[in-house]
Amino acid sequence: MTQELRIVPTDRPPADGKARKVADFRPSLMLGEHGLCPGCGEPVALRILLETLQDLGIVNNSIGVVGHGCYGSFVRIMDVDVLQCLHGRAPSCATGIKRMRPQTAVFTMQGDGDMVNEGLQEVLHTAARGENVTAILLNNGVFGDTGGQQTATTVLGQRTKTSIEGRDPGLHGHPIPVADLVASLDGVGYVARGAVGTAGSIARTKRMIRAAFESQLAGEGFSLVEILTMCPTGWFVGAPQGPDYLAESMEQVFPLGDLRARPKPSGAGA
Amino acid sequence: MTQELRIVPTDRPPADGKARKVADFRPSLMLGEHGLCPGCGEPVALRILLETLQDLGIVNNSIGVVGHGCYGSFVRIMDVDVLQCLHGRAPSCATGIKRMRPQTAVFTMQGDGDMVNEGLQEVLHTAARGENVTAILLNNGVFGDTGGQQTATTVLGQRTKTSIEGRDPGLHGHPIPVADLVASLDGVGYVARGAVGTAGSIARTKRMIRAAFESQLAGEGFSLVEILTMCPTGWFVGAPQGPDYLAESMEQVFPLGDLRARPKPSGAGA
Amino acid sequence: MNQPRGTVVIDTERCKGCELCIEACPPDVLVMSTEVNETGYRYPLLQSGCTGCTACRMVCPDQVFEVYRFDARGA
Amino acid sequence: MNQPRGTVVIDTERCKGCELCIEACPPDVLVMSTEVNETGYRYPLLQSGCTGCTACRMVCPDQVFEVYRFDARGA
Amino acid sequence: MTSARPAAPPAELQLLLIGIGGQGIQLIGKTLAQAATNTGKHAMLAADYGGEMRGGPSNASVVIGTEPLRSLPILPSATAAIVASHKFAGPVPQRLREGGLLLRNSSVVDSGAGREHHRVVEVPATAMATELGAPQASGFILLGAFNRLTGLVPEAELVTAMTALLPPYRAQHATKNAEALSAGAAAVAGQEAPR
Amino acid sequence: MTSARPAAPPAELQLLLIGIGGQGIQLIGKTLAQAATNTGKHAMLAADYGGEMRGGPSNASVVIGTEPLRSLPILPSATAAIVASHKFAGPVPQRLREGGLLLRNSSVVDSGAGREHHRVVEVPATAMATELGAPQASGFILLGAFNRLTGLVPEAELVTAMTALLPPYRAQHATKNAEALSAGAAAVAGQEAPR
Amino acid sequence: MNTAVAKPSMQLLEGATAIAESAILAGCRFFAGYPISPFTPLLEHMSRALPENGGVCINAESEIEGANMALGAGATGAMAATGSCGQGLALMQETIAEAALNETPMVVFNLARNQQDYFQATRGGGWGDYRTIALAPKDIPEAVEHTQLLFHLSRRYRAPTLLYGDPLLAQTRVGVHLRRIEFDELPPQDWALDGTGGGTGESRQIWTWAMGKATNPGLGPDGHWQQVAAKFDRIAELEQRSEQRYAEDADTLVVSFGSAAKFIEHVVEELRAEGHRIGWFRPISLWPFPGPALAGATAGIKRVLVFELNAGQMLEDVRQYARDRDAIRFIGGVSIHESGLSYGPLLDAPEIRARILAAIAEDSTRSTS
Amino acid sequence: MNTAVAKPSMQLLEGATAIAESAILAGCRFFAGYPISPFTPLLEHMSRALPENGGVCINAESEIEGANMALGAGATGAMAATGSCGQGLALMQETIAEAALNETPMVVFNLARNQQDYFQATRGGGWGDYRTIALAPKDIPEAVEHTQLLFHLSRRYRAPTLLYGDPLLAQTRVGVHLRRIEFDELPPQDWALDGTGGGTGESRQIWTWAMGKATNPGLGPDGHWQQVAAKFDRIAELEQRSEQRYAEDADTLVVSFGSAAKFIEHVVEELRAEGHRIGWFRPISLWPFPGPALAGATAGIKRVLVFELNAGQMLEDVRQYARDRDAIRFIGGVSIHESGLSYGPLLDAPEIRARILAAIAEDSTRSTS
Ligand SMILES: Cc1ncc(C[n+]2csc(CCOP(=O)(O)OP(=O)(O)O)c2C)c(N)n1
Ligand SMILES: Cc1ncc(C[n+]2csc(CCOP(=O)(O)OP(=O)(O)O)c2C)c(N)n1
Ligand code: SF4
Ligand code: SF4
Ligand code: SF4
Ligand code: SF4
Ligand code: SF4
Ligand code: SF4
Ligand SMILES: [Mg+2]
Ligand SMILES: [Mg+2]
Repeated sequence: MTQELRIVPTDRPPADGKARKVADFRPSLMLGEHGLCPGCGEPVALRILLETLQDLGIVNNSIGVVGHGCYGSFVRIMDVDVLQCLHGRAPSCATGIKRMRPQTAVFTMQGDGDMVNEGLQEVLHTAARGENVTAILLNNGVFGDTGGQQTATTVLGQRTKTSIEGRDPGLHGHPIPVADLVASLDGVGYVARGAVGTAGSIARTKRMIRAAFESQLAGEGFSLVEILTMCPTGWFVGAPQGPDYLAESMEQVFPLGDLRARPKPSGAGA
Repeated sequence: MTQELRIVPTDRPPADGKARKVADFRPSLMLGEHGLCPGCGEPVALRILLETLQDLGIVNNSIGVVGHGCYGSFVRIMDVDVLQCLHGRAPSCATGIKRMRPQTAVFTMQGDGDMVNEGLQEVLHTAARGENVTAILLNNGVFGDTGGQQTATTVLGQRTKTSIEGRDPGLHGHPIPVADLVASLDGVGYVARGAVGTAGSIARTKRMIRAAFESQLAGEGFSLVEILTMCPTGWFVGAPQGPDYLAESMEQVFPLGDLRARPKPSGAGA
Repeated sequence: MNQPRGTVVIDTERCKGCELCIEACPPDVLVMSTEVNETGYRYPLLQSGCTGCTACRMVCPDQVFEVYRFDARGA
Repeated sequence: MNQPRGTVVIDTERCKGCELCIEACPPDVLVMSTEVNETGYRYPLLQSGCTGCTACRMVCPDQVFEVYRFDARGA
Repeated sequence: MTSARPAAPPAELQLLLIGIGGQGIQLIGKTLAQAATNTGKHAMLAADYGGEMRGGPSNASVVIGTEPLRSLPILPSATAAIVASHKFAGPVPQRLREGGLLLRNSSVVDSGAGREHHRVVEVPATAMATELGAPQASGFILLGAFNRLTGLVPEAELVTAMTALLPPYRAQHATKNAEALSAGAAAVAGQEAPR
Repeated sequence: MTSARPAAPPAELQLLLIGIGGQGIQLIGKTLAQAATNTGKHAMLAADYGGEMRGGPSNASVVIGTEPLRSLPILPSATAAIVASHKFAGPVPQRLREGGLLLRNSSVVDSGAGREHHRVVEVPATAMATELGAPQASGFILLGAFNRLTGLVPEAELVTAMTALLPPYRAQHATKNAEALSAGAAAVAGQEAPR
Repeated sequence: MNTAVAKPSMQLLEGATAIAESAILAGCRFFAGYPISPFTPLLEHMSRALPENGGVCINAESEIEGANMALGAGATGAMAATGSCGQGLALMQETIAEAALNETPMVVFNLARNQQDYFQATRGGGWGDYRTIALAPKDIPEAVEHTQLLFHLSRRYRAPTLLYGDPLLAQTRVGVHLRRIEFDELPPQDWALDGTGGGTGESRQIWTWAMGKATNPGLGPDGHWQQVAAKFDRIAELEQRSEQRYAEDADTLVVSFGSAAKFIEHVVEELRAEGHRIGWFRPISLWPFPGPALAGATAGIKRVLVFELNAGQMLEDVRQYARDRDAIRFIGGVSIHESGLSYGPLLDAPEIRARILAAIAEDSTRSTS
Repeated sequence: MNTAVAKPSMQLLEGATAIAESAILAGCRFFAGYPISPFTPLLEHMSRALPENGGVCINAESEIEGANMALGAGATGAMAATGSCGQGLALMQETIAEAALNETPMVVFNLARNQQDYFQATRGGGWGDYRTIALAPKDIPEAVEHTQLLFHLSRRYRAPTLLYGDPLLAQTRVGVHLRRIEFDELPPQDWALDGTGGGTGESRQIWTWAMGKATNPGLGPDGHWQQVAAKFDRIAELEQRSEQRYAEDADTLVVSFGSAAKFIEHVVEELRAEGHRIGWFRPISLWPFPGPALAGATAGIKRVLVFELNAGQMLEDVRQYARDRDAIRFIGGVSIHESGLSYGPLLDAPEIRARILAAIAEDSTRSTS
């Protein structure tokens, strides 16, 4: 370590009057601490989602629908109207909400277990139905909440508690690129895949979330942002190794970027 | 009509000793009459499926899993070991069967309502799992059995009992090309889309079914043949108009052909 | 083509009158009856000129046709 | 770079010691403490040279950082 | 086993409609019930579908009265029956009360359906419909006849109800059906029950 | 409210383990129960997870006896307790029987946990573990001490059990954990209960 | 198309249509369902009539999706409903339980194929201590009334409620008068999600575990589920509904529900007219089961005959409450149409009459021997 | 890894592991499940141990898929199983009912979070007249035994069977002896699908509606469902299991099941030792409920206390059978851990003891007043 450098005090804001605060600890929509593991990527995704609601000025005109996974506990710290729904069912619940509240921005927050295992049908049907809602997928390739078992997005070779020798395609099948499936459907306004492994990917992912909500506000149909998130606990790696593992395993199988761009302004509309 | 031509007696086989029978009324695996509507395409699909089992010599080494739809009643006339399963669940049941009977050819028979509505998740998961079974989809774009309501494959503009003014993407969403979704997944050996509107397409579709079973027998993973079938009753058209309607509406949205060819012999294997 | 190349047996009682065979017959030698069968459906009648191509049997949903070919003759 | 362009406030009690911030800091001015906080985790310490880029705050899952910039100076 | 002595003799017409799928039994039942309703009567139409398949039995019961109805949706007994096909006409003889009107499609119904103590009227409905060039309309021939025999509703009400009930893609059948109603009525002219 | 007079005084060791997630409470409980089983005793380990989250309470109960066990998986009372953290140690004073052994991690546990009528032993487990260079091993320090105090199993059995229980990706902790067991035992040498 | 504007005169409507129109009159603005016989016509009618009345009907791609759409719609405070027959309701059990436990109002229509879903309706196969107010109308006019009552009760108690119908209710056409029924005022829906709570520090949350927000903790599962259970205890007291006739002076009392009860009523009238000392009792609410009323009605009764078209499900509730358990005889049974889609031959007045007379005769023989 | 080779000595096993190993000893060769607490360790262990024992364990992508995979495997005659906790079982209700009605053997493990799934276990939310043999072991050794018994019964009766466990059974580790239990011989499985029937004219068919083949018609739904109902009536007579103690000379009898019964046993022993005239009764089979045994045990009892960790579900069965209904007092209740995943504070010997003593005291006051 660079122990030779001087340690700067960081227990309070700088006294220097010229200091300008450029970033709060957290957005004001985040009400308190979460209980997730060290190095978990999900709280980062939550933060950029909530910041986006603030940036777009839709804070008090949004309803979230949150599934079951470690992120499920976020309903306690999101200062947004929220329905905590059944495992896998967020897109259907969001449908019911949006149809009754068409002027409100409606989004889901689901994990890979929630969306790609239990609720694969729900997200695909909702997308094809062109439901004008935004889905946020936190994909860490495992059921984090139940202790790290294989999901439908676990990459080949990955060890999980139910693929203890590594995911073997002959026994356990292949991962499903849900965002690509969604992107291929009519009824869809915007689909992208981001990650929260590095500051750069976080910034890019935040723009994707913004584009998804803008797509919804423009009535373009279903939008989805898949976010690859670290789960050091479920991956059996140290927290500091999370981002590298993410880049080397998941990003190889699930490349980042826009999978379905928003329609050109001229062609926009429901 | 060409009434001037002579009517030939057709109530018994020709007495002429040189006459060679080139086609029986039905394959011997078909045990009796079905009760389906005039002009229905499903019995034709059943026939070529059963003929394929005979052609491949796997008649007494096959298990079928049949879903719920008009074709459901085929379990009474198929001389094959059959599980009539719950609506939408055929791929999962087939999985359990195949894993316990890996040497047996296992196939499903499902409608669009069964596979693309109720059981979309099942077929996609089973495909990605690389389950070595063959799925036969009878796609007529409606729930025939319940009287002609809109399914997830109903083409835009089509009138059904639940889209009485025609399927409107704004209200009812877009059709889902399930075979394309399946074809895009790893774990899949063969995917094709055929139809039973004309003698030519029937012959081609029969070759597709054969290829699918050959793929299964070669252990290449999941195989799917989607077959577009006429449902004059559910389409509110006359039986004679069925094939034209099929070609003009469904085939435009669901083009026929191989969607995922079998791996080249060199690259074959589980 | 004065000697038939093929013929069919038509199990008229099974027919449901959908007319798919009429359209499918390449030499266009099938016509619908004016009579109806027991169940009330009109059914196909064969006119001369059948080639034994099996197209009718291929498309018929109700297994009404059995097809024969006269091998010694023609093409 | 003798005058800092930015600085951070570190809420060490919230830190869970994941070290993501360490890796993320472009000028590499964060180091982990040897001490642990109340919950038993080591936490980051800032060395001089912070640019106020907010990268640490961006990657931190536990909202440990508040970031300041000294506008009058530098770049 | 029969409900020999009901609490009060019904002032309700209880009609059994017996046929096979494709004969339009449900539609003529609806037409009659709708026409009765339109004329201020109380009506009930209880369908008994044999699943979703064609060619199976298609039965229905129509009850019509001037007071709120008391009849069950599955009639233990009936005051009248229309038998359009002999194929599934089994229960009719048992269920039809003594003296009840039995209207038979004599083109297809064998003489087994119906007993001496019923008032039997025959109409060759299938043949008449074919003659009319509307084979699908044999049911309306029977309905026209039945209505004339019983004087239930003005014939025009049947036409109105039938026309309204046809789905758009069958609207072209309305004229022939109306003709069938009239033809049926004409076929039994003079056989009306004394009222 | 307490089960004042049990049917028969238990010949069973009933141990409460109290800590917070991340301290390895479950692992030391398993180690003890497994070691007891390996030496032919009857053992039970009842875990009480506070959901799936870290930083919450992590408690466990271990029961060990020479006969088939009669204790409930949720102990109404216990004969001994190990308190690794004060954060959720609430139930201990009520549940621990009079004269019961209370082993406290004096590095973090405040003096509130435990009463006069308990036999209290203190070990600065967190500090000792940090000193050993194995902050994760404080639980094993306590376990080593507890085992020495009670003479339950040979120390080597604890090492064997612990080593077998580590998942592959934590195998590297085995040596330090073993050292911690010894250090804990050494820390209470001479305080063994009279047997 | 029949729309929801109240019409003074009688309309001939299929039961399913009448129920749909009644739902719209009650204020139903969201419906999602999946075809299944004999529920399909309700869905079909909703798909036409709801949009004409400012509502939304979705062709849900499956029952589970439909139920969850209805739950979502209900969570916004809209009057929402779904339905199927018992087979499809089996798939909705998790969702119905969830709605009960997170207190989302919605109405579930079970237009069933027979009476074999009694356990499903009264106990459910969901999870947790939940109940569903389940009404079983005996005919279409009552179904029309129950429909509106169920929307009302669903809102009043913030709980899913259920109509248990059958093919006779769904497919029979009868003349009905449609009108909106007025009920007591409902509690305010301050819990409904409308999106405006965000950023206020008091944003709303609907959550089965009711843990609340960090700044505003909820009861948590223990407290919340106890409270929900207490609510259902309250409903159990307040919402029992039943009907009976001739119990006062009867030797024989026949207990039945739904369409079967209509047949029993008919046969009992016949037998009364013939001089039999017989009466009937009908639970209208299957849950809460009108136990005290049944206990009262069975006091002094010699034989309590239970008639239902299943293997004996309500029978278990009768056993809980009939004054003298030993007096109970089961005269119902499994009886299915050969199509599998409707009742079999047992639902027929002559057959029922015969079973009642046989039960009476058997008893008399026994008591004289 | 613990494999299924019978080991003579005692192994310290987590309950879920012990159950999994016992299943393998019973011959289970197919398992499909989806993680959920506290069922997850059963799945995890199966995923390792089944392949080592020539079986297949699939990480089913959802509960519905898992249940249907098990049904498919069961249809081939293999011993197959699935499981979850009550929440996940809610999703399987349609499938469990289907297996019951099409007579496919399979075992369902409900490693539940609490006792709130009693109705689900005993009535189910499926459709049709079906039942599920449901055993509720009181501890892990009994669960190990029940597991094998359930596979046996499932085969014997061609019906799904259910183990109703809880977090204490799933997550506690105890020393257990694993061994294969031998049962009576089973009937031949001539119904099982093996693919060889094709082309014989006698190909096999598994179908809830049992309509058979055109050349070989089946009973159809009416006949078949009546037959299945009759089978369940038979099972109801033959497979009741219960246990009781001190009922002969007790004033007070406590009825409870599963883990709760283990606590009751403990507390009753204490109270007996203190001179109370108290006993206990435990239904081991929740369905068939051991009604006659309970009727016998409650003869002459002054108070029948029902203790269960729910709002009163088994209570309804006790009400059906206890000799004197008015003697019944409910002393259980909803009690959930703050995590929502396990029992709350009510499942604790001192608390139970207090409730029993309070119920006795209240009654005595009442009877003297
Ligand atoms: C119907 C149902 N099945 C299973 C569960 C258990 N469960 C809760 S969270 C979870 C895992 C979710 O995984 P994922 O969505 O990937 O979220 P993560 O924890 O990885 O963030 C599961 C299986 C449940 N709550 N409901
Ligand atoms: C869970 C469930 N929901 C609904 C049904 C009712 N159902 C039976 S067949 C059918 C339609 C099937 O449509 P499809 O699979 O397209 O077959 P088709 O009749 O068009 O050939 C439906 C919805 C059912 N049997 N089970
Ligand atoms: S288990 Fe994985 S997803 Fe869950 S909190 Fe821990 S790191 Fe995050
Ligand atoms: S409804 Fe359609 S699919 Fe069904 S039998 Fe008739 S034509 Fe065929
Ligand atoms: S066999 Fe060919 S030519 Fe002969 S009738 Fe049939 S379609 Fe026509
Ligand atoms: S295709 Fe078959 S059923 Fe149709 S008209 Fe021709 S012979 Fe008849
Ligand atoms: S703001 Fe940038 S430079 Fe400063 S500590 Fe954070 S990451 Fe490093
Ligand atoms: S990223 Fe946050 S939680 Fe992780 S070590 Fe840095 S400050 Fe601590
Ligand atoms: Mg995940
Ligand atoms: Mg279809």
